[in-house]
Amino acid sequence: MTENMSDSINIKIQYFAALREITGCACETLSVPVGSNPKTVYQQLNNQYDLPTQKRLKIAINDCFCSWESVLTSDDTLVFIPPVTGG
Amino acid sequence: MTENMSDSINIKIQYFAALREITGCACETLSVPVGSNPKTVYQQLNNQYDLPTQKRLKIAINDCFCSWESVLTSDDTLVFIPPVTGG
Amino acid sequence: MTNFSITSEPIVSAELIIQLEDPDCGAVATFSGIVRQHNKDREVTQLHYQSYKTLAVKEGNKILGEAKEQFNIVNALCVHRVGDLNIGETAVWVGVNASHRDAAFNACRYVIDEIKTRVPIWKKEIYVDGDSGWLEGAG
Amino acid sequence: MTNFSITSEPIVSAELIIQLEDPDCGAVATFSGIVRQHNKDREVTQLHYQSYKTLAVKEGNKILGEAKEQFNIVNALCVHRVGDLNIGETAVWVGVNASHRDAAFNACRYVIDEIKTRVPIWKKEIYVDGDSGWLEGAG
Repeated sequence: MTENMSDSINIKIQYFAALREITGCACETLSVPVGSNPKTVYQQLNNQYDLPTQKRLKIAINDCFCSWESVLTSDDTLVFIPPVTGG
Repeated sequence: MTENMSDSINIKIQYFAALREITGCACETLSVPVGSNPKTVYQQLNNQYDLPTQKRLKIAINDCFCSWESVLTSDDTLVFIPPVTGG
Repeated sequence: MTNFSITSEPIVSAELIIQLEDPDCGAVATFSGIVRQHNKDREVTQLHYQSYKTLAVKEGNKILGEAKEQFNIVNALCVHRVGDLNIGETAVWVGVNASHRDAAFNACRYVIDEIKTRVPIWKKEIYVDGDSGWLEGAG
Repeated sequence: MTNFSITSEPIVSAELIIQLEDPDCGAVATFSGIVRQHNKDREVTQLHYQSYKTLAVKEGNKILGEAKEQFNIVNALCVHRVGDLNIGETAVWVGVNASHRDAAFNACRYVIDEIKTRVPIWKKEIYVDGDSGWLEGAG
């Protein structure tokens, strides 16, 4: 958050279900280093929140399923998707 | 039909679907020899109507599924059941 | 137990499914058999269903009882229509409720399969060319 | 194609099944997932469903498209409810029509199975003792 602006980008993160209760918010904007992926962002968030293990989560970037290694770009919306329990 | 009354019994026969069209009636009363079973009755009816092969028919006596060899008793209701096509 | 019934009135699935509402059932599976416009490339205008009612009701309820024994379900209903039916009308409706969907689906499938092979009901198709005929069952 | 939808209104299966009326379809299979009173022996008073709506609608429609490709069906619909639901209310409804019942049953089963594992919707149970919690999915 305190990094040089040219080396960081802003992304939006949305939270659902248990993750929304842990973080206490439905969405937030986060400044992350250029080259970040969902994996590094999750590690970064883990300093702030007591997040569950990432093993069972899936990833969406801009409303598409993605991998933990997908490189994020400015203004991307990232979602960590807990195991679904609908139906 | 011309036999001695003491040697014959009256049974009721109900017809459905194609058999009803062949016989032209929904039910009739028939005098059959004592000891008759659905097999012998079917042969007897075949003299009167052009019935289909009995191979694919099932039998009910008094609203219960029965075998072709079940011995009929007086006032029984006999039904020859064509292959079903409901649903 | 008369969970299997035969009717000459139109089948309204909305009224039937209500009977399967149960706070312990998480799953309801239904099947509707509908009069189709075509059968083996011949254009159908109407169908006529005839039943051997006493035995049909008895055998239908037997099938529903078997479904309850064989699958972990709570209830199973079936209504079969007879008389003259138009294209698009429901000829048969089956509904099953259960705690879980596996049992509901399997029982619903079992019921319609058995109904179609065992219950003494027959179907006569009336074609656009005026021809008609009782269908040949699988025997 | 928006055959999959998410609603916060009560699901009325009677209104949905009408959309599957088709003169070429002889078979309609439906599934309703209902809020149960008990889950693993704990008494439930209410459920709350939350969805990641954009992706849920996208993934739901993808599943319905897969069902159309893999089975010989004509149409498939699914509605999932979100928000607060009471015991006995329908949380999800799936309906499929086809010429024949085999395809209708298999596709209906496929859709609900895939919905339950892939569509981002979550369920929170509220228990009689006031406790509540988001269910743990299979992951």
